[in-house]
Amino acid sequence: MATKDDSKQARMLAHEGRDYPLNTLHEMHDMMLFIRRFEEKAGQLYGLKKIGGFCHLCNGQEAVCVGMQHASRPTDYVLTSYRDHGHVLARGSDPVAVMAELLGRSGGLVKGKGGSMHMFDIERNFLGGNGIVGEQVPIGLGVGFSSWYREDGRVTLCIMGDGGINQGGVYESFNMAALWKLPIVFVIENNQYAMGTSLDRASAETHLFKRGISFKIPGMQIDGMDVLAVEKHMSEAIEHARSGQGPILVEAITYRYRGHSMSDPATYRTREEVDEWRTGRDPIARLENLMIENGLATEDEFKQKDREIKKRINAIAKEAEAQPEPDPAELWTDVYASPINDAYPYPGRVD
Amino acid sequence: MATKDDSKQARMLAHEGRDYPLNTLHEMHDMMLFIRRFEEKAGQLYGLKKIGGFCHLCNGQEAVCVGMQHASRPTDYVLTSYRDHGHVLARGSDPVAVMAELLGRSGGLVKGKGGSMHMFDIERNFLGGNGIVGEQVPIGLGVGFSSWYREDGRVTLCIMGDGGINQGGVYESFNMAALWKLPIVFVIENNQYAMGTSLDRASAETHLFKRGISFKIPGMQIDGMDVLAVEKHMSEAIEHARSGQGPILVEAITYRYRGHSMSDPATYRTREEVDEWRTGRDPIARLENLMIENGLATEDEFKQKDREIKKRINAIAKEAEAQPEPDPAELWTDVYASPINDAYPYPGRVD
Amino acid sequence: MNKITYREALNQAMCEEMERDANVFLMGEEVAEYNGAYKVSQGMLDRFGPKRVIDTPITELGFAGLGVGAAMTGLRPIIEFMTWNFAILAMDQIVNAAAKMLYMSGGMYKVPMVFRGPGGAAARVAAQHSQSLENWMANVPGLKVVMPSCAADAKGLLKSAIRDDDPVVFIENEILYGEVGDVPAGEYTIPLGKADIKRSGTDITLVAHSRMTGFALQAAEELAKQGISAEVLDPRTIRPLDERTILQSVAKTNHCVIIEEGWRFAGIGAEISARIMEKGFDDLDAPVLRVTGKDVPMAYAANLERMTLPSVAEIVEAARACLGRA
Amino acid sequence: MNKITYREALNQAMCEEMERDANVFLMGEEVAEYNGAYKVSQGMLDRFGPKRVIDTPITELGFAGLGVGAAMTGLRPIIEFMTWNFAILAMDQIVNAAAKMLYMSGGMYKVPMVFRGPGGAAARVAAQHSQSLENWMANVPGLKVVMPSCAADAKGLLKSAIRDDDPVVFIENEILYGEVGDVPAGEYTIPLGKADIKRSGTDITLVAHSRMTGFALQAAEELAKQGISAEVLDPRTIRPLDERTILQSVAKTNHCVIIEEGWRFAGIGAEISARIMEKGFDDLDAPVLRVTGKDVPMAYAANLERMTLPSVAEIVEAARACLGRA
Ligand SMILES: Cc1ncc(C[n+]2csc(CCOP(=O)(O)OP(=O)(O)O)c2C)c(N)n1
Ligand SMILES: Cc1ncc(C[n+]2csc(CCOP(=O)(O)OP(=O)(O)O)c2C)c(N)n1
Ligand SMILES: [Mg+2]
Ligand SMILES: [Mg+2]
Repeated sequence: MATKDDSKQARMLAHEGRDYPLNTLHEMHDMMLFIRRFEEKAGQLYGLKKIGGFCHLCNGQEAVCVGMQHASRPTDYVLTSYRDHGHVLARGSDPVAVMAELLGRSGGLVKGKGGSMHMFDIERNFLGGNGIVGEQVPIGLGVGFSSWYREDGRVTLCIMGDGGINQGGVYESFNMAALWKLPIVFVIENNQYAMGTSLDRASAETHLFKRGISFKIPGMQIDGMDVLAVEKHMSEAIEHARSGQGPILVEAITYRYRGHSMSDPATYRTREEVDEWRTGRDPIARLENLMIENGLATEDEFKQKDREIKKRINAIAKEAEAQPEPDPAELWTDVYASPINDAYPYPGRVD
Repeated sequence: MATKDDSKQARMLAHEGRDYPLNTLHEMHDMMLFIRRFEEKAGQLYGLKKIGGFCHLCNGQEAVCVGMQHASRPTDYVLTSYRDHGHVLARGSDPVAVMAELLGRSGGLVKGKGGSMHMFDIERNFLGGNGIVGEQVPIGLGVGFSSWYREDGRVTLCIMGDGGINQGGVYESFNMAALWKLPIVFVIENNQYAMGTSLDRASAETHLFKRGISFKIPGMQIDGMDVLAVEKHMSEAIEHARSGQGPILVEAITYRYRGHSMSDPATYRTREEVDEWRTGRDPIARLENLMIENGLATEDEFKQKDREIKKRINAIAKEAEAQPEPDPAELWTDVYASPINDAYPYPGRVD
Repeated sequence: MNKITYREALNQAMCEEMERDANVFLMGEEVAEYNGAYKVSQGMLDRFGPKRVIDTPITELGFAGLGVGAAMTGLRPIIEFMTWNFAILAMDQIVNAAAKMLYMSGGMYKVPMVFRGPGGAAARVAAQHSQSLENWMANVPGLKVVMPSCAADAKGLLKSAIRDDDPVVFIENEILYGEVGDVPAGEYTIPLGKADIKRSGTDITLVAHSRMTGFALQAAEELAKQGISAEVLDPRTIRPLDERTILQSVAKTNHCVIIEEGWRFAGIGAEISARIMEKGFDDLDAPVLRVTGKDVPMAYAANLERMTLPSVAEIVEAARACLGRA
Repeated sequence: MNKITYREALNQAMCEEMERDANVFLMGEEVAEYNGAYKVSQGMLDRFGPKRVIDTPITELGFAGLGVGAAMTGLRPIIEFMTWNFAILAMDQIVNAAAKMLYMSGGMYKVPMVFRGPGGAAARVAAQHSQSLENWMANVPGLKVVMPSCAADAKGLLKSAIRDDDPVVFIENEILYGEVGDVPAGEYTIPLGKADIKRSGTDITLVAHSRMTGFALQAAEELAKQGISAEVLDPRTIRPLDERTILQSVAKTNHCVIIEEGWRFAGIGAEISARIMEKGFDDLDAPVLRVTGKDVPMAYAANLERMTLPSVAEIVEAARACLGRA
């Protein structure tokens, strides 16, 4: 399957009609593994009560985050829900800043003001990090509208969950996006549960890629546990949107290994079900096996990498933890674009 | 086509596989004509500034109102938007009370508190008269839920416009109705315009009966200018819902002859277009012609009827106009189910 | 008296009312199989079955409207919002439909239902999950607004709310869910619209609802140490507001501080202050002061979050300022 | 000075700003081909073309959110709600997204946009079409709230709102659309956050915004005949509120009545009264009174509608009561 050639640049994997240079495969792998270890660290720090509030990990869903980013351009826009660590890391944001944000530190990606659910990175065209289920969809509509208005050739990747897909605002957005042919790829991360509610208990139509049919939005279902499939089909979808054909809906079938948030024991799923996905379809193991089978890497190499990544993650956590809390003066900044005198701020009591 | 038999009871019209007794045909005809003349009167009274606010007439859409009611049972529930005169009259509400409501009089259907947009009749299971576009759809979902909960065998007819169909709450409702198989017929009165916006300028998918596909709701498109077609297909749809198969979506193609509301000159449509519907497809003329062609009635009979109906309408308007305005004490009633002492009412100023 | 949590008190109220009236049902996200996101409906699916305890898709506008339609046709829905923050999506059904229906229909269609769930800030959940909406809701004629501060009130008030023939906005508090309180053993209800004096005092009146009642009680404790006798008054029902009890207390103490977790501008404190202005002006020895949440969105960082919420120290300080002892 | 209507003033403001900045666009129901449900955008489609003046489907939540996303990526949307009543469906985008975005993103994402349209009651449009939402909106940090009472203010304030880098809630009044006023001839803006004394007086301060400013001016006329000199103060911007100008006026007159069309409970009047309580208590010779819309949904019948709204007579009466001359 792979072209075995020893010169480094030339080593390629031909997979389902696409050629992947070895370094691309490694990049994808390393980012997935990095996200996995990052999330595990976040889970630990939550257990130690260093991270608070709601913290939603994406273990198991790494292929969606990474495949999608590899298919997109840095100038494209991305926005998602509160389950945002993987996406923002895949997008290339500074992991120290992401970790510091989780810890509520001054060097956090958004100064410690947003926390786990509200990652933003304007330099990477990452627009959150939205805590209200489905809210990012009308916003994403507007981001796509911007590109249409300016004709800037960018595509918006607007990500939602299998629970979020039911929100009414999604269909208002589908209709407008289709009507005006806006360059948007709507992505459903179908991890089959919305908190404790399995897909079939919340959705009359469980083939979620069909949810755009009533609005003339074409849909495709893809294997969200296969980073190469995600990369490939997201490339097609992005190309569709970029070419002016209007929006498209991609349903990526995936699975979250952990509970919905750190406080969820996830007793609504069987051990077997989780194991089936975790050991049977894990996106990282899958890519590793493919690379090993094709003689592009060895198990040892991957083990070595994992050790390095874990080390890096520990260093990142340490660096982030060493940061102070935000300056108390930050309480009053960023409420308005420029401070308002006289009438604002109200100190919350009378002096 | 018709079975010509002189004994009155036996006179029937066989039409597209259904038999209509002559008196049923006359009932349908008379109600359509009554609604037409009622709306014209309302338009006049609006012009005289005796009716105020927003007043939405349904001229041209009478077949939808009447056919639907003939297909339903008195125990079934009906709710619609602000364009409600025709529906509430077809439902059998007292026309004097409806006219008094338009005039803001004490004997109005809802005591003069609601006006044109807010007709309610609890005895006829008519639940409004809702002024927020699309709002009746989630409410209708709940009405259908009630029947499911009590297993009372009733069906809910939940009516919306071609503009209202785009509201997000509609799809939230579609999903729940389909998921729980609630006995609801969702009806779209597709009169092809939402105020000044033609269907194709607001909807990516203009075949509105397909708007339920993404939620597994079957749909059908019917000729809303043919009262017999409406009666027939609504009977099928209601039967579908009543039999426990879940919701169904009916798109009735129709046309409003007048502007959106009394203040709309409707310059966004060509004279030709209006004429094509008005003279070419008028539902009243169509039924009259059918009956005449089949020897079931004569033109003179219809002319005579029209004179009588106009007389009745004049008498109704007179009777309604003779009523006083609501008692000023009504200002403070119906805010809560039982009056609240001490804390309420606030008179809006301090005594 | 039994010692139970605020959460259990709410659960008991719902269970008792569902036993009593077959028309009452509970619907919301994760209320059934998950036993409630915050476990308020623990065990209710098992007890009442899937027809009366119903999980919904994440569609707040839709199922709030479902409640309105069900209530109009004779059922008595309890609609749970996982939190009130999400109810912003359902405002149209609450305000334009539920609240106005009886009036708009000339008295024909009652809407006997409860919209309930936790409001205000929980811990470290940041801007979109930390909003107080009681002032918006209390602004609207046709709605009643109830906010219990302890287990006993939670149970008695929720039972009354479920029996009430009007739409009731019932705002709980997530941080209080785990608080244990004494609850009367037998069946009881607490009428809507009655304030409760949680602590008697003579020097100053502290008016506070929901979680802030506890803060006010702590502040009163502290003030007592400083020789100041504070009366702590919990309106319990925000609308209709028991202004008589508030005015009586102020007539006695001649000083008042109002505490609320939510934002200051046109908040509950503003209303109460304006009423005291109108009807208790001559009783005042000093201006009524407000201690409120800071006028900023809620931040995630622990220190900023702490600063955003009213503190016991701020209440004490305001009380002293009001009494001229700052 | 030119004599133009409030409607034309708004139209001019939008046209001038769209000429000035290619990133400004107008979107809403019927704004383009129909020239606006209330003709505020008359001629704008012809002038700016279909890319900058855009009709939407009836999906308030969706296109409000569209505005937020567009603003975050550098455009300056003007989102028209056909009326603010329908904006209740879009509250989540206004409050949870637009208002909180800058804070939540640690200052990264500004949301420079205007949400505009008519608010309050028009004529005979009943309960669901007659709601005042300025108190809900002014409650929310991150939003600015502007409500012009005359043509000149409408133009100058809307231009400032469009140039502002924060989300501005701009609430017009349908009944004022046709009112003619003097508007400066050249280009001008009026800063947000500055109140305006519409009439000077010495005995009592009447604070009123939007349509009620006109009512207050009529009341002042009437009071003048009765020998009472009333100052009429229009905050113009509700948030940030120019409390300094209000306090200065009250310091002079020692009496104040606040008028608002909306409901009383936790309204704008409550906030202003509470602030005068806190910061102007010693200036008061009598309690501040509020004249507000009656605490009921709006009825359709002409007589009930009239009774529901504040009247000039009620303002006069309240002013006399405040002055002890009732
Ligand atoms: C409007 C709204 N309703 C409810 C919630 C609470 N909530 C947070 S996440 C979630 C489940 C979402 O599931 P899904 O869309 O499948 O995304 P996933 O968590 O699986 O990534 C719910 C109900 C919320 N944040 N916003
Ligand atoms: C939520 C909301 N947005 C806007 C309006 C203003 N409005 C009233 S009717 C209407 C058009 C509705 O068109 P359609 O649904 O096709 O019904 P039709 O009037 O044709 O019967 C609009 C935009 C409203 N009442 N509610
Ligand atoms: Mg999911
Ligand atoms: Mg229509």
